[in-house]
Amino acid sequence: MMYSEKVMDHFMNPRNVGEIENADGVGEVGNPKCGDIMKMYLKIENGIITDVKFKTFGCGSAIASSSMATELIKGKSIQEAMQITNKAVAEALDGLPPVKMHCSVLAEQAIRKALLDYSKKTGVKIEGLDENEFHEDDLHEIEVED
Amino acid sequence: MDHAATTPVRKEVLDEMMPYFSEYYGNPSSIYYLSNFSKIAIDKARERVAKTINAEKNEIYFTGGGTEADNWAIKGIASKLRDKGNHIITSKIEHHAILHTCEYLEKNGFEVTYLNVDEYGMISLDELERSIKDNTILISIMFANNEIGTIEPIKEIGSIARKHNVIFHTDAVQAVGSLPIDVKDMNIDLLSMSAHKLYGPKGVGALYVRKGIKIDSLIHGGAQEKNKRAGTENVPGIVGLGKAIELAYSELEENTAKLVELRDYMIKNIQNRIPEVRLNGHPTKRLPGNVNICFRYIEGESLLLSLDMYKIEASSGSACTSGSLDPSHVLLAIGLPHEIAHGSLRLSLGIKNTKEEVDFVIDKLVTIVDRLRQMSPLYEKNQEGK
Amino acid sequence: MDHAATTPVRKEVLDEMMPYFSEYYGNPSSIYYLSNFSKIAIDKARERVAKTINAEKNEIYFTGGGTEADNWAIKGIASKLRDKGNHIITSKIEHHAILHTCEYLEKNGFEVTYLNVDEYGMISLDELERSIKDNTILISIMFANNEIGTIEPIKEIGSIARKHNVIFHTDAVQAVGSLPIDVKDMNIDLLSMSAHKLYGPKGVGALYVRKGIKIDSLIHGGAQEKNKRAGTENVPGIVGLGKAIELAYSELEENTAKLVELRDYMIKNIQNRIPEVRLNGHPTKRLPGNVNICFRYIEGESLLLSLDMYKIEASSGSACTSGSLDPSHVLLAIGLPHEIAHGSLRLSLGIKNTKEEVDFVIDKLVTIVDRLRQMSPLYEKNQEGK
Ligand SMILES: Cc1ncc(COP(=O)(O)O)c(C=O)c1O
Ligand SMILES: Cc1ncc(COP(=O)(O)O)c(C=O)c1O
Ligand code: FES
Ligand code: FES
Repeated sequence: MMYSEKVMDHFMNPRNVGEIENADGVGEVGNPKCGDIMKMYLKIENGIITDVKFKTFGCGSAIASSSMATELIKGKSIQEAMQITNKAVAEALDGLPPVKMHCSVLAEQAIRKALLDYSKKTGVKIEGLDENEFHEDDLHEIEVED
Repeated sequence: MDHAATTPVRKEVLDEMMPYFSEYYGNPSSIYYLSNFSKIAIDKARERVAKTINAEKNEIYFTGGGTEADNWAIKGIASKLRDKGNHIITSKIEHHAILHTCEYLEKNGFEVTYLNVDEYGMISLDELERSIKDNTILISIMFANNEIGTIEPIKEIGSIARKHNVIFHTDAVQAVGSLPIDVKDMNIDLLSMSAHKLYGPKGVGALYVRKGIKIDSLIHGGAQEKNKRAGTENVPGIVGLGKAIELAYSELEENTAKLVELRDYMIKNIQNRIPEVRLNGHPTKRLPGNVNICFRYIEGESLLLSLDMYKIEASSGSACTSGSLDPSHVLLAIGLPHEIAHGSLRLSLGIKNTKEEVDFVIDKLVTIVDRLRQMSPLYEKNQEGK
Repeated sequence: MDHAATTPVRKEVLDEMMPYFSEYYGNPSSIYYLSNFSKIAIDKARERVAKTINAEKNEIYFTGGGTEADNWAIKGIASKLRDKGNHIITSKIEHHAILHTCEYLEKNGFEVTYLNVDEYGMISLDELERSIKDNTILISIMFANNEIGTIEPIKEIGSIARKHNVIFHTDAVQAVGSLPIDVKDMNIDLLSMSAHKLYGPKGVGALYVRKGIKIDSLIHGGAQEKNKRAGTENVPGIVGLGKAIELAYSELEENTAKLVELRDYMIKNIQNRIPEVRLNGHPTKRLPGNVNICFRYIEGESLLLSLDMYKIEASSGSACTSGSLDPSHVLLAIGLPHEIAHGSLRLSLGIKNTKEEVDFVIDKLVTIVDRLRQMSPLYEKNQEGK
C-alpha cells in the first residue's frame, strides 16, 4: 500500500490533535469489528465552527483523514461542514488506497456525529442529519474494486 | 528488522548462483555436455539440503517456494489417500498457505480439524491425539510460527502421528535456517522450506518427502524431479537454496546464541521502558530472532508507518494491515481481544543486526508509542479511569 | 542450437534483475518504504508483459514457470466449472504440462478429447468444432509446438471457442518472444508463457487471464497476485521476465527475418546434402528458429551425442532420449512410423546464431549421419534392396 505525501504529512504532523474542554459537540464513531475509533470535538459560535480537535485510534489513513477533516471544517459554517464527504477528505489527501477508503468514512461520520451532539445539546436543528444514520456495522461495507 | 518476512540474498549465495544464469544455462533435461553443469549443480544443492535435515538426497524435491511446498504436501496427500480417508488435522495458527489450502479441501469433501493453541501459541498433544480418527490421513503442524515465533513440540507430534500411522507434515518455512532439524529423529514425513527466509532467493523452496510416502503431484508435466514436480528447474534458485542452507547451518550455533541474546535484551528493555505492553508467544520456546509485542491503545499500521520514517522495517497483525477486517488469526487464536491484537508489532532480528540497532529501535519505539497514545481516544479514557 | 529447450539470460535482463536480490529485497507484501521498490518493479513487469500481448495489466498473473501456468489454467478452470461441465478439448501434440494435467483430470471424472493433427501438425478446425459438446468447458490448444515448430490457427480457434461460449486457453510458451500475439484480436481467454524460453530466467512465467474469466487457484495461501496465486513473489525473476519480453518484442521483426532466413537456409542445405531426410512440421507456418528433421536409418540419441562432441546442442524425439520406450508423441501424432521418428533431430536457432555456425553444423551433420548410417543394419539392408 502506498500513501501519498500528503497522507504521510498529515499522519506524521497531524493538525488539531487533542480535546476541547466543554466542547459544543462531541462525536465518537468506530468500527467495533476492526476496532478503529475516531473522536471529534467541536466549538461552535453563531453557526460557525471556530475550533475543532480530534483523537483517533486507527491506521495511518484514519489519522490522516481525521487531521484533514478538521482542517476542512475549521472556520466553516455548520451547513458547509455537512457537505464534507469522505470522498472530499480523500481527495484533499491526494487520494487513499482503495482498501483504505473506509477510514475516510470514519472522518465524515465523526463530523456528523459531533454535529448531531451539538444539535441535541442546543436544540438547533440541522438539515440532513438523522440519528439513525450511524450504523457502525456498515462502516466497512464499501465495495472496493480490485 | 523484518527478517521473518524475507531476507536479502547473501553475497556468498548470489556469487554461487551467478554462473547459472547466462553461462551454465543448459536445461537439466537435455543430454549434452552443457547441461551437465546444471544437473551437477542441482544434485549438489539437493545433497546440501538433505544433509542439513538428516534426509536422503532422493527425498528432497525442489519447488517454486514455501507456499507451493505447503500446497503440494496437503493436496498431494489428500488426493493420494482420498480413498483411505478424508480427515486432516492442523492448527489454528498455521500460515495461510496451509489454512487456505485446507479450506479449499473442505469445499471438496474433506473434513479438517483446526487444533486450538494455548496463550503461548502451543498446541496440546492431548487434543491432537484425541482428534485422530479412523479416517485421519494427515497431520500438518508448523515447526515454528511466523508471527509469534512459538516453536511447536514437533518430535512429540511426530511420535503421536507415527503411533497412529498417520502421515505428518510440518511447515518449517520459519524454522529451516534457524533451528536444528532432524527429520528421522523427529518422525517427520513431509517438510516444507523456502529459500528467501534464510538469505537465499525468492521463488524457490523444497519439500522433503520421506521415502515410502506416496504423494500425488501438484504440478504435472515433464519428468523433472523424478516425475514428481514438473517444470524446467530454476537452476540458479536451487543452487542458491543449497548454498544458503549450508551457510545457515554451518553458523547455526553462533548465530542462535547472538540472536537469542539480542532478542531477550530487546524484549526486556521494551517491557521496562514502555508501560502496558504484552509479549506474544512463548517466553523461551520461540524463534531466536522473534520479538512480538502488543502496545495497548494504539494501532499497528500507524506504528509501522512511524517506524518506517526511521527506516525501521517491521510487521503487525493489526486488522488495518491485514487488508481484511480482522486482526491476525494467530493473535486471535492465542486469545487476544481485537483491540489488543490491534496494537501488535513483530520485529524479527537478522544475523547482521547489532545491539546499537536494537537500542535505536527501542528509543524510537518509546517516542512513537507515546505520540500515538497521546492521539488515542482509548488511552485518554484509560488514564481518566485511573 | 537448442534454444527451444532453454536460453541463456541476456545481459540486459540480468543487469535489470540484479538489484532485486540483495539491495531492493523487500517483500512486496510489506508496507514499508523498502518494499516499494519490489512493488513498483513487479508493477512495471506486469505492464510490460500485458502491453506485449495486448492485455490489461490486471489480467497478468506471475507464476513459477510455464508448466505451473499450464497446470493452473487447466485445473483452475476445471475445478471452477466442474458443475457446468466436465469435457475438455485439447490436441495430441500438446506439451506434457498440458497432456499429463489432462490425464490427471481424466482420473478425476473429467472427459478429454485429444484432437488429431495432420501430417504438418495442424489441428482441424472442423474436428474441433464437431468435438464441442454441451458439457465442454475448455479448449486448450498450443500456440506453437515445441518439437516441430508448427503454429496452430489460434485466431480461428479463438473464434470457434467464442462462438460456442467455451473458454479458450493456449500454451504459448514457445510462441511468446517469437511470434506476434494479440489476445484481444485472437479471442484468447487464457495464455501461458515462460521466461526462460525468451532469454529470461528459469522458474518464472505468467498466466494471462482475461477479465471476467473465473478461475480457481492452484496455489493457495497469502493474498499475492490479487489473491489468485499465493506465495512470496520471485521479484528478480519477474523483473527478468518483464525485461526479456520487452526486448524480444522490440526486436521481433528484425530477429524473425534473420531467423527465418537462417532456418530455411539450414533446411534447404540439409535436404540438399543428406539423402533420405524428412522435414517435420509445417513448411511455412513454423516457429522462426525451428528445424526438425528425420534422418532415416539412424537413432536420435547417437546423433545428439555425436553433435555434442562438436559442442553442438540439439534435441531429439527418439525413444532412446525420451526416457520411455516410445518416441515423441508429437512425431507419432503427425503419422511418423516408430523407426522414422527414431531418427529425429531438432535444431532450434537463437538470435545470436550465425550463418557460419549453421554451415558448421551442416558440415558435421553430413559426416555424422554418414558415419551412423554406415553402422546401421537398416541402412545396409536398404542399400542392398536398391
Ligand atoms: C510448449 C511448452 N509448454 C510448456 C513448457 C513448460 O514450461 P517451463 O519449462 O517453464 O515449465 C515448455 C517448455 O519446456 C514448452 O515448450
Ligand atoms: C510459516 C510460513 N509458511 C509458509 C510461508 C510461505 O513461503 P513462501 O513465501 O516461500 O511462499 C511463509 C512465508 O511467507 C511462512 O512464514
Ligand atoms: S482505521 Fe483500520 S484500516 Fe484504517
Ligand atoms: S537403444 Fe538404448 S535406449 Fe534405445
